[in-house]
Amino acid sequence: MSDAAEQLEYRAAIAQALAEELQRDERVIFYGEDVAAAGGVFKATPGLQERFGEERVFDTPISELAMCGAAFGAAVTGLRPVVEVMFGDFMTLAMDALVNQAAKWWYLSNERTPVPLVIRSAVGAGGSFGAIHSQNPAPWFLSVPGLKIACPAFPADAKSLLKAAIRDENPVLFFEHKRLYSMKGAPHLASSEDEVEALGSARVVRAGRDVSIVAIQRGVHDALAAAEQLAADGIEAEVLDLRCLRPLDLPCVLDSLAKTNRLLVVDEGSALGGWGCSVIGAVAQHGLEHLDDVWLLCSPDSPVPYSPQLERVHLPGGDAIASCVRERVGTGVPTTA
Amino acid sequence: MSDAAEQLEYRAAIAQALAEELQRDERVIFYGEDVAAAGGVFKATPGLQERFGEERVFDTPISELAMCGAAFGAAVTGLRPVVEVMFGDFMTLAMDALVNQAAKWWYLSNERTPVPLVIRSAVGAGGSFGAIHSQNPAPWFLSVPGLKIACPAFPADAKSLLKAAIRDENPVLFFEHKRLYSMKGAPHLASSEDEVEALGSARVVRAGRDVSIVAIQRGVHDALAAAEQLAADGIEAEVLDLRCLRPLDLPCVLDSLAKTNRLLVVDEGSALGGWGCSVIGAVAQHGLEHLDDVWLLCSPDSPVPYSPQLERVHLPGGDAIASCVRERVGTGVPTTA
Amino acid sequence: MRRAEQRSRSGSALKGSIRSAEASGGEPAAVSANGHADVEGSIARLRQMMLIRAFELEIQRLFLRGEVHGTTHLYNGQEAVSVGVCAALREGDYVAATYRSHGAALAMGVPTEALAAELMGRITGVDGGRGGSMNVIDLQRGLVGSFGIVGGSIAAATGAAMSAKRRGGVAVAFFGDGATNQAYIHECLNFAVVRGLPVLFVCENNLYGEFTAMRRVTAGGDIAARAAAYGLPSRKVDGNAIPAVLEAATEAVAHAREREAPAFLECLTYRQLGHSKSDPAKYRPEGELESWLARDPIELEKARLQGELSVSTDRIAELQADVQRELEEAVAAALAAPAAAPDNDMASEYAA
Amino acid sequence: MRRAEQRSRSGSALKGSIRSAEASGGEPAAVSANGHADVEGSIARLRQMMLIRAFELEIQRLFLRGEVHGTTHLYNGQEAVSVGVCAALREGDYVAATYRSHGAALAMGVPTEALAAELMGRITGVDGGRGGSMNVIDLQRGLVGSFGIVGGSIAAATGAAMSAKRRGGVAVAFFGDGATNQAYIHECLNFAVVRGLPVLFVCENNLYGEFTAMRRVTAGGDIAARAAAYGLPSRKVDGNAIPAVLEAATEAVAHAREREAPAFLECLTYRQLGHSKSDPAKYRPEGELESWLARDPIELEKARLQGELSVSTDRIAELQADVQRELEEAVAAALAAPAAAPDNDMASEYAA
Ligand SMILES: Cc1ncc(C[n+]2csc(CCOP(=O)(O)OP(=O)(O)O)c2C)c(N)n1
Ligand SMILES: Cc1ncc(C[n+]2csc(CCOP(=O)(O)OP(=O)(O)O)c2C)c(N)n1
Ligand SMILES: [Mg+2]
Ligand SMILES: [Mg+2]
Repeated sequence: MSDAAEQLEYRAAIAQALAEELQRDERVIFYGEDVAAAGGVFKATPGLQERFGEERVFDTPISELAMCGAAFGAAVTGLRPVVEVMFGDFMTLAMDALVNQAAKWWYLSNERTPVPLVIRSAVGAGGSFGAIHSQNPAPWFLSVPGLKIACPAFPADAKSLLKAAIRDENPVLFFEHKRLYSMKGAPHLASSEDEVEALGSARVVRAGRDVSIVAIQRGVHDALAAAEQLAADGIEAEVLDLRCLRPLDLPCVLDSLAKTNRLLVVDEGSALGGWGCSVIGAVAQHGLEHLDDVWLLCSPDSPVPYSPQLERVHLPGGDAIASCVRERVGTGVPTTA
Repeated sequence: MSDAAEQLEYRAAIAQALAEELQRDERVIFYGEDVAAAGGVFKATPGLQERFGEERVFDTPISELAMCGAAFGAAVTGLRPVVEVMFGDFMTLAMDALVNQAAKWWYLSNERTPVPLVIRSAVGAGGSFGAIHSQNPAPWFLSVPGLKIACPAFPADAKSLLKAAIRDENPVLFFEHKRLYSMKGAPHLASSEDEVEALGSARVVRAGRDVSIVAIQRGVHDALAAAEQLAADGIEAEVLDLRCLRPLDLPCVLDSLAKTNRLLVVDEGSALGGWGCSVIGAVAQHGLEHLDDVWLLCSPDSPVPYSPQLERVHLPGGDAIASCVRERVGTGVPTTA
Repeated sequence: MRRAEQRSRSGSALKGSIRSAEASGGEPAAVSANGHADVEGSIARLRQMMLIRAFELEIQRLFLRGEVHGTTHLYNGQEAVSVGVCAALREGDYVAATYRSHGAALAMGVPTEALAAELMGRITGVDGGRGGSMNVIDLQRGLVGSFGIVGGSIAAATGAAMSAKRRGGVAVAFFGDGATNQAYIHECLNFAVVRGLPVLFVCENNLYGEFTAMRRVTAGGDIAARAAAYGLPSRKVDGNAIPAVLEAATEAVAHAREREAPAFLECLTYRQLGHSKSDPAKYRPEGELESWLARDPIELEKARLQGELSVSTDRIAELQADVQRELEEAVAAALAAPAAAPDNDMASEYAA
Repeated sequence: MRRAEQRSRSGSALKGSIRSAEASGGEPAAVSANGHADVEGSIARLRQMMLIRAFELEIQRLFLRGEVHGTTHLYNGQEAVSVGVCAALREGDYVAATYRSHGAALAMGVPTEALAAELMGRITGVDGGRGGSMNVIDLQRGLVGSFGIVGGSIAAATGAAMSAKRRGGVAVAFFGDGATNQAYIHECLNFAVVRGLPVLFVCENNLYGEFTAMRRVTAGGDIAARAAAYGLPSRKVDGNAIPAVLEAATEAVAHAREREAPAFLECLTYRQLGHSKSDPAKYRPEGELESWLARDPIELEKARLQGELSVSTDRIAELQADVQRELEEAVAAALAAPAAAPDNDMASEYAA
């Protein structure tokens, strides 16, 4: 890792990716509620309007459906819109444009009309924003063919995956976790500065032999923290950052499992129908022979509570990860392969 | 089974359930687009407006968001609204009211305010209605705590589960498969005419020892047809009708698996993030020891095609079920328990 | 290969898109530059309306013969709207239509054969048989798509106008009276005004949304007035009189193109058939259909051409025969084409 | 038990809901039946506004002290709207509010302590600490809820009006200028008119939606006029003058109740602070804040009471002291209460 001076903040990674792609391609436009003049409520997009002008970077009325529906219309006619839907919870209002239009046109046009658009949205819990400002909308969209879903955990990935999303010919939902905006990290993980990660590849962020922990976004950092604790107990956890949920990099997960034979998925959402449950379902179908044990650490079946005390217990964190691994794997017991 | 004269048509089951509950409870109201004067585009609700008056049964403007949002507001203040959203595909437009309001209020009100509402919707493919009139919206909602999702496969269940849904204190999404409306069957499966099935219990519709086939809606009938074929080959398939997706009757599935050790899930939707994938994920977490084999028969990763030739191949049907079971289980080979 | 064969756009000067830049090479106008009535243009537009009508009647027959599937929403009686509006457009402009879109598709130049083949699920269909009647898409000809979701066309056109604006183009959204009570129209009218987008919102008020009379579900009752409150030019025109539609559309399109701003047009018309193939439309008050049939847009225009513009009866009969020939050839070719088949349909989920 | 203790509604005659049926036992009126000014009612409403203001200032302090979490959207400057409107309501009527809802909650009678405790995540919070500032719900007091989704309050009130209609009640939706560009308002205005629902749509036009000036994103620029196009009574009032708000709301509520039909009220007001706790509101033009502070609704009403209604300075000072006492007691009690804790939070997913 590079020293502090070179560190990239997650929100700056977003801004850089947008700036570079706006610069690179005239067809890219960016809009949303309070993203332009104010630079976004999470301060992830300052200065873009000044730099690229108000025809290409602009503030909109509070009209999520029109914003995303218009993005679809713009995308099929030659622009490459990037839209910010301020909180992931508000994606409910734009769902029709994304599911019934954006995701369908490539197929329905007999593969003649690509739909290059990106919807950026701040997701996830942990800041006492309450039940309607803390959800992860990924499960609502996970089953929809034609969509891609990216969910970077590191600043470098935030940048390279957002650039990849903007260059992608398909509708991409790009989910930024609120508790990551202020995180700093290495400015790139890819081999060259210019490189743009393909959407749909997971990454092993920590190697281990005893258990595979699969996570996204904030959960990756919690898993890494837990892995540190576990290492002290002699348990070597392998931590996988999926980075994208659709397409899902199942081979990467299966490779890890072939080694560890134990799978823990950490999902901030609830159990049934979540992305974590789906990943386990996919693994069971395609890697049952590798599975000695599998479990999901997730939230209880309720909305996210406001009170910080309740929310802390509601969410799976590093300690909970470490303790459930200890319980299932045993302390310092070598794996039976 | 009773003779033809006593058979209940699926669409009549819907009408009867609505009529009986409207009769039973003044607080029940029913509305939707063209449901009242015209009796619904699927002719499932004729005569209700004449019988219960236009204050309780009425046609609405084409306003799915207002319809469902108003149902929420009515439910928390004492009414028991039943709303028809004509096609499940249009649920995208109403998602906010259901996910961010209806599903949240019981918890957020500190369990003081129940939300007794039902959204009925016609779902599923198979009639060349094209990509935007053929989806099953269940996966979009499956992960949302606080919602219930019912999906009856038989006329008797359509009636008893709809009555249960209307009496339920929670928001229930009630999905009727288009290819079932004209199906006839026994008028009740429950023990007494008056009985109303609790939401959340699955049913073994055919006993078998070699493989468990889990399905919903139209898929149950396809699975039953396949089971007949398989029986001729000496394979005894157990067929489970989940009847509800949330809450999910996992114990019923695990009981069956304890016997058969092989699980096939038949899902009309696509693989990743579908309800079928989630059921497999849940089974893997809670019944890994029972699983010798598990697979999903579903649709390819594309929207539903219009052309009847393409659609026929797109959807999993009875033959595909039978042949994949033959392939995985072998012909006439006794199970290894 | 699964892609629909790219069809030639040549052939009869009258065939294909009704857009004036193609039909006559000049500016769109009901009245030509020198102030004289644009007789040839009027004839081309009449022919287009006749073709749409004949197409719909043929589709009805093909449905009964089991060659068209699912459902269809026919356009009989509304032909003057899409033909009149599309005649005001240029190459490079966009149209987004509803599930009742055969008229708009033909007016935008989707070949008759490719449209018929699509509805018959043939591999030669404009979308390879994947879309069907409710999902006809042909961006190459400016048809952003047909939208199965009521209101979907509105946002699509709003977005297409963002693209078109860069190139001096405009986008048109067609939608029904029923769609004016739904989310899309409100957010998009506001968005288009605020963003200065060259989009023409065309409401085809055919008095019904499915089986429900427009006046029963439309608060205020005046769709054009509701639109005007957003501060954009909004007009009501006789949607059965193609000269009126063309004139209003030409004005609105010019406004959109030159001012980079939206306009609204409510076209009063009538759906002569039921909502979809399964609807006998028994809910209509007695005499209503008859009074509208007496104002059939094609008959009105024929009468005008024969009267005001002195076009001969023979010329009109010729047109009808020509249309019938085109249609028969198109349908025969579509019928002869192979059904869309999974072998030819190696769908890839994503565009590369 | 996890349920919030049911609080007594007795106590000071002036405490709790501002609804007239409770405050004075009579009909809501700015002017009493005999034509004389309703001095005691005015004083009760002034007190309510003062309480809301003091509450918000205290919440700001508590936020800085780390006792209130996440974010808050304060109501300073808009007090006359919710107090004036709620004063026109009766027991059994409903209110649905936004995330900027402390004013509406207090005006509907949510106890100050229960509201403070909710914001501090205490077990004694009106929703046990589960909801927080953006999700205050108290159906027992007619508060359908606070809605974190812009526009959500509108549909909720529309639905509540379906219930209320059966019992001669009405429902009020509060929402901002920004919400008028979004789906809910359009569909619900239409729905309420078509269905004849007794709902009062109250737009609090405070000139900004977050950091964006209303005029930059609102096509046509006239919110009340946009509503009027749906064919319902629509008025604009000075939202900083509580007598004006009360008068207009009383008229609109009477219309809704008696005619079983909706009405629209645009209250012109101003958000004196930033959008939420993290917004310094630097985007406001110079002098704007000052000019609105000069029309502060509480100061205006104090002046009116002291002038027109000859209320003494002492009486007003007493009110202020009384409010301060109530608030301090409430906050002290809330602070003393235990934090919501998972032990007490055995959530069951479903209502039985
Ligand atoms: C969002 C949505 N709701 C409902 C429908 C079902 N539906 C199809 S057409 C139609 C009526 C539309 O009426 P209108 O907008 O007047 O258009 P018209 O059919 O008269 O051309 C309805 C309700 C739909 N397709 N989409
Ligand atoms: C659907 C939705 N979009 C965006 C937001 C984020 N947001 C919260 S408040 C707000 C501004 C609302 O402005 P206005 O309606 O004028 O109400 P005010 O805050 O001025 O009271 C926005 C955009 C939201 N909560 N919900
Ligand atoms: Mg219509
Ligand atoms: Mg505002």
